[in-house]
Amino acid sequence: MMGTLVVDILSWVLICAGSFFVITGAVGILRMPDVFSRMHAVSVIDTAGAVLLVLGLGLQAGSLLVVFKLVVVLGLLFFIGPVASHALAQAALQAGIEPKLDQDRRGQPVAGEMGLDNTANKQTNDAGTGSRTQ
Amino acid sequence: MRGKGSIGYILSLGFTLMAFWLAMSGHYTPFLLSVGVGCVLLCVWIAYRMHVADEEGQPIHLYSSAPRYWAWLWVEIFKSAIDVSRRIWHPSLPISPTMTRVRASQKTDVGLATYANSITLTPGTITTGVEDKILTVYALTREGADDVQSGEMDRKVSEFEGAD
Amino acid sequence: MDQLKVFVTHYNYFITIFLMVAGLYIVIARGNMIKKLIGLSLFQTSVYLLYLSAGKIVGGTAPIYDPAFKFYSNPLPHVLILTAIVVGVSTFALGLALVVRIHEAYGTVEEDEIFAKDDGA
Amino acid sequence: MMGADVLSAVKPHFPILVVLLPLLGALFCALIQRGTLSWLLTACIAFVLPVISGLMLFDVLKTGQTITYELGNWEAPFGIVYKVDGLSALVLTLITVIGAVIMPFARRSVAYEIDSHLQSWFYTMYLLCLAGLLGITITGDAFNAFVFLEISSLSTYVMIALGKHRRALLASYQYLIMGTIGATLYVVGIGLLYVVTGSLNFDDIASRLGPAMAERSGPVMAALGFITVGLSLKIALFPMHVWLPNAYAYAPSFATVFLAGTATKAAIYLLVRLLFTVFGTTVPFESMPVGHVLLALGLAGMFIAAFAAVFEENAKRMLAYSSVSQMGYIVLGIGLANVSGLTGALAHIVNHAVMKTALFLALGAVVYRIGTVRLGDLSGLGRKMPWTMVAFAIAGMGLMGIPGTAGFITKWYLVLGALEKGWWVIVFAIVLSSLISVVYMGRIMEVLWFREPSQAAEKAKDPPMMMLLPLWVLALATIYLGFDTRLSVGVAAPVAEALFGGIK
Amino acid sequence: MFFVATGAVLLALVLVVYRAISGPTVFDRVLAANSIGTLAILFLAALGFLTGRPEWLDIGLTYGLLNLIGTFAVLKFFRHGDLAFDVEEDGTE
Amino acid sequence: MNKDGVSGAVVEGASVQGTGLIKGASIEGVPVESLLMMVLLTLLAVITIAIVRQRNMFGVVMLASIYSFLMASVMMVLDAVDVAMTEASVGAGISTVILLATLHLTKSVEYPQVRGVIIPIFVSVVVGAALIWGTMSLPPFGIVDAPVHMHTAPTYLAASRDHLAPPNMVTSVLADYRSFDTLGETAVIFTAGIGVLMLLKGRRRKMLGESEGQGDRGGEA
Amino acid sequence: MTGDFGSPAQLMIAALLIPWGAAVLIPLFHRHRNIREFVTLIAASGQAFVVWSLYREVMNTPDLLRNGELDIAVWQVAPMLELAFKVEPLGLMFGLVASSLWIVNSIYSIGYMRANQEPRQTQFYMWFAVAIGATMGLAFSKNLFSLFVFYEALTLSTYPLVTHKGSSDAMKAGRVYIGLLIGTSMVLFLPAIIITGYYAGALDFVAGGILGERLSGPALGLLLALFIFGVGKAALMPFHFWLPAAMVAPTPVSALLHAVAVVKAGVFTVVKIIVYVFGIDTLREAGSADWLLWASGFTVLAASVVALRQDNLKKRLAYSTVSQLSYVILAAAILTPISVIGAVMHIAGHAVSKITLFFAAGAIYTAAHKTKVSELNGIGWKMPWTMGAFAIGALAMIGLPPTAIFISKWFMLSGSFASEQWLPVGVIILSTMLNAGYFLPIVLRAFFYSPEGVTQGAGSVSQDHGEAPWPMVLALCLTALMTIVLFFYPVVPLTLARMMIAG
Amino acid sequence: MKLDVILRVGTKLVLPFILLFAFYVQFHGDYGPGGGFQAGVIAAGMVILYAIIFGLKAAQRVIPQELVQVMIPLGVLVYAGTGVVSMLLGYKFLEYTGFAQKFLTAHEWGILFVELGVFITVSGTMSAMFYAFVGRGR
Ligand code: NA
Ligand code: NA
Repeated sequence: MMGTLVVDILSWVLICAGSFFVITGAVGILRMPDVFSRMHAVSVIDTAGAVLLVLGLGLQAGSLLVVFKLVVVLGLLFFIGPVASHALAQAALQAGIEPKLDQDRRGQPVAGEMGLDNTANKQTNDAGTGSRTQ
Repeated sequence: MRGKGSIGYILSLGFTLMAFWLAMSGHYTPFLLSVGVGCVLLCVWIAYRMHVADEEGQPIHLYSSAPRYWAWLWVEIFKSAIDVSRRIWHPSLPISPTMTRVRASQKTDVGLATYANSITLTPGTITTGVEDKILTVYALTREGADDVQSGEMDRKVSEFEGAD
Repeated sequence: MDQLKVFVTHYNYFITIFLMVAGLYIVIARGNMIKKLIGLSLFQTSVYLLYLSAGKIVGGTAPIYDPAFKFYSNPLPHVLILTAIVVGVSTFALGLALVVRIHEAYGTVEEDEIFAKDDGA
Repeated sequence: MMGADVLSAVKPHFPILVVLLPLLGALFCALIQRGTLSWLLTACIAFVLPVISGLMLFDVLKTGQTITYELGNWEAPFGIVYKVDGLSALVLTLITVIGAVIMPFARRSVAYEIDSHLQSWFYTMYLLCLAGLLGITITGDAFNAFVFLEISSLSTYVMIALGKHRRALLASYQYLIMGTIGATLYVVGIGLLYVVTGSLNFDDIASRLGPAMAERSGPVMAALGFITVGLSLKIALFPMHVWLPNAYAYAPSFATVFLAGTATKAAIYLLVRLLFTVFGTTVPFESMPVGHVLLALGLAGMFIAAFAAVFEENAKRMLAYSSVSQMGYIVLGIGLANVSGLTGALAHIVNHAVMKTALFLALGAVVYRIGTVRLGDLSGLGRKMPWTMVAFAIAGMGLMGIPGTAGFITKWYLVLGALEKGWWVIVFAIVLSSLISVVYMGRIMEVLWFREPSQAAEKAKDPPMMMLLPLWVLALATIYLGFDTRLSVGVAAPVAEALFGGIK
Repeated sequence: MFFVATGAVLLALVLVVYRAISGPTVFDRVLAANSIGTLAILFLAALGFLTGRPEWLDIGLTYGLLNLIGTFAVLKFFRHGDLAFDVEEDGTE
Repeated sequence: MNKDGVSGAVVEGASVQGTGLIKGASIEGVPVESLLMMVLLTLLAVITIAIVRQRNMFGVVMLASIYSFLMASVMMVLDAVDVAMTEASVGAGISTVILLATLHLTKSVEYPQVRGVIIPIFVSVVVGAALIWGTMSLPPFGIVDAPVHMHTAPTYLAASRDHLAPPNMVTSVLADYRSFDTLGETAVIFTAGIGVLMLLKGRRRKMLGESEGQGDRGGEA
Repeated sequence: MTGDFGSPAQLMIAALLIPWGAAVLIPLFHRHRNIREFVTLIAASGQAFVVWSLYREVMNTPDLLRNGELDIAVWQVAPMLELAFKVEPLGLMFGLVASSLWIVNSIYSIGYMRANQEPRQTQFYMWFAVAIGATMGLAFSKNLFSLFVFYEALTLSTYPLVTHKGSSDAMKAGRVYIGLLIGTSMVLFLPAIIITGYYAGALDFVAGGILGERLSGPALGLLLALFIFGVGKAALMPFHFWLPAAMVAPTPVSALLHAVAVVKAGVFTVVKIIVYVFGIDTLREAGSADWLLWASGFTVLAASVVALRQDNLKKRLAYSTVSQLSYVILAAAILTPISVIGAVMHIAGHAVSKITLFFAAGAIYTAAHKTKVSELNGIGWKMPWTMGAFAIGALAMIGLPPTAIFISKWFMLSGSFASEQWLPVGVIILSTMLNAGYFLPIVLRAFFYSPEGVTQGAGSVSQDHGEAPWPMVLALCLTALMTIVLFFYPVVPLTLARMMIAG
Repeated sequence: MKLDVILRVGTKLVLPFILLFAFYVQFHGDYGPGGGFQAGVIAAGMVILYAIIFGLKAAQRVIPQELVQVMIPLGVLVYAGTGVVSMLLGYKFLEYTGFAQKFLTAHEWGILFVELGVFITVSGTMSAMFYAFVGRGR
């Protein structure tokens, strides 16, 4: 009895949190200024929203079969999410759409394996007009 | 790179597939079990023909170090998710989109893919391109870009990849 | 209140009709042959809704027997619509193949341009 | 002894075999991939089918009882049931006979017009179309009819698209659009009927329609409307005929030959089946003005399409427009809503199929010889291809409705039907439109027979025996059916009476 | 609680559909389509629990898989136009 | 098959409808299922309008794929699980892929604004009006004692319940009771498959009428 | 009972089949024109012989027509639609005329076609045989359906003959010909038949008619109008213009149209319908045929007036035919037994006399290449036989003794007087004067005018041409002779006409 | 780098599972949603995905054109053949009762066969269509 109550409460929490992230992501998709920034909102749904929601549901599943299927669904979402975002971003860039950037650091030397001198990068704030080397 | 996989990869694939079948099925009659075995064999054979049963398709060497890496990644993801959510709901939408490039230190393609996907999975950053181990990353905020450039994730992935 | 009830209980049918009309409108009003085929698909899709709505029992469940459930929606419309979907996609694919060939033969898929090239035949 | 045993074992399966054989044939043709071999297989099947359907027709007429076949042995409203009564046996026999008669023509015509690597598949499509049309005709299930309608339609689109001229593609596309709309409207109608009766079986719907109509007449009437309009599209009833002329004109000759005689007929059959068996004449002809609408559209089609035929320069298109016009007769007969009219309509299904197939066969032979059917190129062909063209002339006279040919019989019954109603205007309309058919057929005859051979026709000669044979069989049948009407009116009249008797 | 989940997903769906319609670029629509795919999967999962038959998650999997194929097709379409583009065949990349 | 017995059993419970699975869930007397569906249907209609208005073909493809997802969700709400699976796989998968391939082959991305709208709207409105007239007196959505549920469905249910057929009634109806329909359906796919191969396989050949002076009637057969 | 050459029924079957047999045989001898024409002649002679034998049988045993022995039902096509034949007096008379003239016309054709080197002669003879076959079927039809079948067959088989020349003029004429004949028959005749079938319940020809009281006066009149105008071959105005148009055809064809078969089939059908479908008594009592007197009277006079103005000889003859045909209709419309006898007589008389005139016109064309009346000055002396025969024909047209038409006009007038109908009397008198007005000048020109444009003396003129080839002259003399014989010996048509009236 | 590493690695991981999932859908149609058609589409989806990522030629090496072409009629043949066999067993067309002693078992076998037929045709057709569309013009 106690166990189910705890599980129920946990489910409620997870589902509410998941719902929050899902709606947040959707709002983000609406509010963000361009397609690239919207992708970030999408990933909120794909990751946090989906995971929490599915976990919440999984606690109520009652059978291992359903739990496993939920896991598979989650795995699939995890797989699709980044690949699709990556694909989309690439496609958009390919089609000549440029993100509205606050800062473009692509023209700068690539940070090496040690990942240093990000302070230097902060100084050059050329707002996306930097020449692209390709 | 696309050579046919060794027997180990094939066995691994077969077992994974069989497990998948058993977990999905829910009906364990002799008939469905034998059908399952048959189907798995067929899948393995086709996978073999497709050259997908190799170290890329079946990264068995990574299975041991995966849990630790994933646990770390989860925390990252949630931290970022909360950050991005905060910005979404903030009335002034405080974002500062930034494009940057980082070098990946992974040795294999699987490792590289893991790194790139981990970046993308984390809300607030997206890998938009991979060229000769240099990833182009698009971040929602400058801070996000800084985080990527700090190279922590790169190290974690390399550890994950390199752990035997 | 009664009218609201009729509205609610027939909402499916209204949407069905809307989809059908919209599909038909695309077919008639658009000259792009691909778009026409999409309109045709919409038109067909509306039928799915008509059948499935009729087969649904509110409070019922999917027609897969389980001793825990008593009310099942009617499986027959589902079967019919499976067939209809198959027919739809077959027609669609064939139509697109035709469009590809038409493009090869006429250099365009705009009906008006094609008619112009063929002096109205 | 053995033969009799086999026959008695096979006989109960006749209804399914009619559809199954062409379907299996199509599968094997798709696997064989050899044109001539496929033709042989197709021909064998095509010649078995009329035997089967003929035996069924004979049985039905002799015993006066319907043959039923429960597929999967599931009884009527639960499963799909095949049902052969006089009407379906008549149309089945017609389609199978046409399908068989034209087979000798197919080999060379297809070999000439279709790329060699596609020929086997072409026969696949032909057999599928045949199976589809037969399936429509034999089934007792409204939705099953839709499925087979689509089989026949899709294969038809493909066959049309294989014409050599690029307009064939366009024609196919247009037919695809209109045909799909028609089929979908039909499905909507069937769906509405299903919603109010809970059944898909023709007879079962009919028996449950009364109470349903009393409770909710709106859906029933809407269903009637949608089914009628939907099938009218497939029938190519004016003004929903626009797909037909190009489709017939630019399809490969063999496809045109086959379609002209059979495709619209199966759709007509379905319309008759629904209007009379399912809706039971009261709803369509008394509660709703379906009869009048059909009458009006039939009349309009008879005239407008015939006029279009008069001014047509492409012989195939001319005949295609003529088909639209002739469909008008059939629909008019249905719209008259009496036994004579329906008898005329049903008889014309047979008669028109015979005559139009013969005409298109002749044009197919022309294509085979000179590669064109432009009216200007046909000049003087009568003397260059006398055997072809005499047969053409005979069938053409049938189309005009000259007494002594099949076409006259139809008009006789249609006019009687109109007289029974006291509709004099329609009497004269029928008569006047036959006059227009005289004009356009006369035009083409004049070109064929009374002009000097054109450049294209200069070297033409009669096609090989194999191609002439079907043509002459049908041309003679045109005359034969003008005198011996046991096969047309003899079957159609009792069928029409039964269809009307069903409600009294 | 399942209703909350379903409702939330539905609300999100409404918002994303708005994005799908308003665009403005085709990529916004692709993005929206992708999200709708994800949301549809979540919706199915929640709905399954709501109606007491959670075991039909297979459908969600089907959604996911075909959505993936669709997305890849879109990517390929934009990168090369040709869906069957093969590097080894063309060697232009 | 004793159909009456079974249908009686179902009708008996007619009074308890709405208390089935979503326990007591209804808002202002509208069951939750209906509510969900109305939202989804409205979205469907909105997407449809967008498809009508969209002139960029690629956008249309994406909207069509969204449409499929929504439609599949509606189907789920309508308890048509098999259909939903099919619609998702066909609508979002195969159709999209083939459409994209066609777009590539025809280079058709943006099409011009064309044609008058009076006749299309007229035709559409007539069809719509006829349908509305026809459907107004249809049985209300979702009731248990509609004719559809009284006639054949109870038999199918009884067979599954009595272990004469597999639990999935859709499967038993599809592949057993009406398996002949499904054979026909398979034949339709077969037809379309061979048809597409006939049209597209092999090299492109020049057709009659393609030469210079297009529109000439020379050589037509 | 069996005659010398078979039973009457066998004779009847032979009469129906011989022409078709010829039509099959003729093309087989495509390359041997002598054999081909021999076949034609043999068939024509055989045909005439058979029909005359039949006549003899009928005369020997008049009951033959009533006992059903000459009543062959070939095939029941559908209820009411039966392909059936029956010999009755009117049909027998028409059969006699057509088969007899086939011989003469064949002889003439041989001369004409060879002399003018016409193309496609095999086709000509074949279609001619088919036309005769159709005519025989029409003559012996037992009911309206059979009659209509052969009526249309006749139209179709004569179309290739009318357009024989293949020139654009011929094609145009052919179009008018077939358009008008098929058109009227389809639009008016056929509906009339169907209406008759619908009201009478049968289509058989029965003495006294089959319609009886089933239709009221005006309706009866309307139906009669459908029939009369529907039978376009009777050339009642305004559906007459196919006849002048068809003049482009070779002369033997014109002869066929005007004398042997086509127009005769028209008036034959009209008489048959009036007598056997409506019934004279029924029509008279209902008063439904009064309009027909006016219509036919108008045609008689109007066509004569038009004929007066024609310079082209064949055109003038054509309009004369239009006028003469309406005599037959007029006679029938008087609706007395005696006038109907006149109608029957007129069919026979006009046949032989008009064929004479056409033969003569063809002979002139062949020998002198002249087509216009104004060119005929003095031709009588170069072609005495031809122009002599022409003169006899002209006399017949005017209705003077000793020619057959005198007798028919006499019967017509008697009928009008007896029933006190003065309109036909006036028409007949006036038209006789008009006839004289356009035929006598030709005869006068031929014999009494001197040739124009020829400066040499009368003696030298005769050198440029003489008579046409002998078969043609033979034929036209024979027909001229018949014209006179029918005056002195009208017993055959007369007997048959009386038998018809007697029922 | 010839292929985008992210796509390639991801696809390799997921391909065998797609196919197995298709088989799962195929053989569990009696108990849940799915059946020959859905499974066929998913299986074809695998082929399409492979072709999209690795190119048409690679796909046709694994699943040859000839194979899919034969599968199109073959599936219908299996389906219709089931009916023919039932006829030969003395039952009506597509009456499965003769396939086993028990009614349910017999019909389950029948359903299995016909669904298999559907799967073969659908997967063959969808793959063949994809090949045909993307192979056009090359
Ligand atoms: Na991300
Ligand atoms: Na299933």
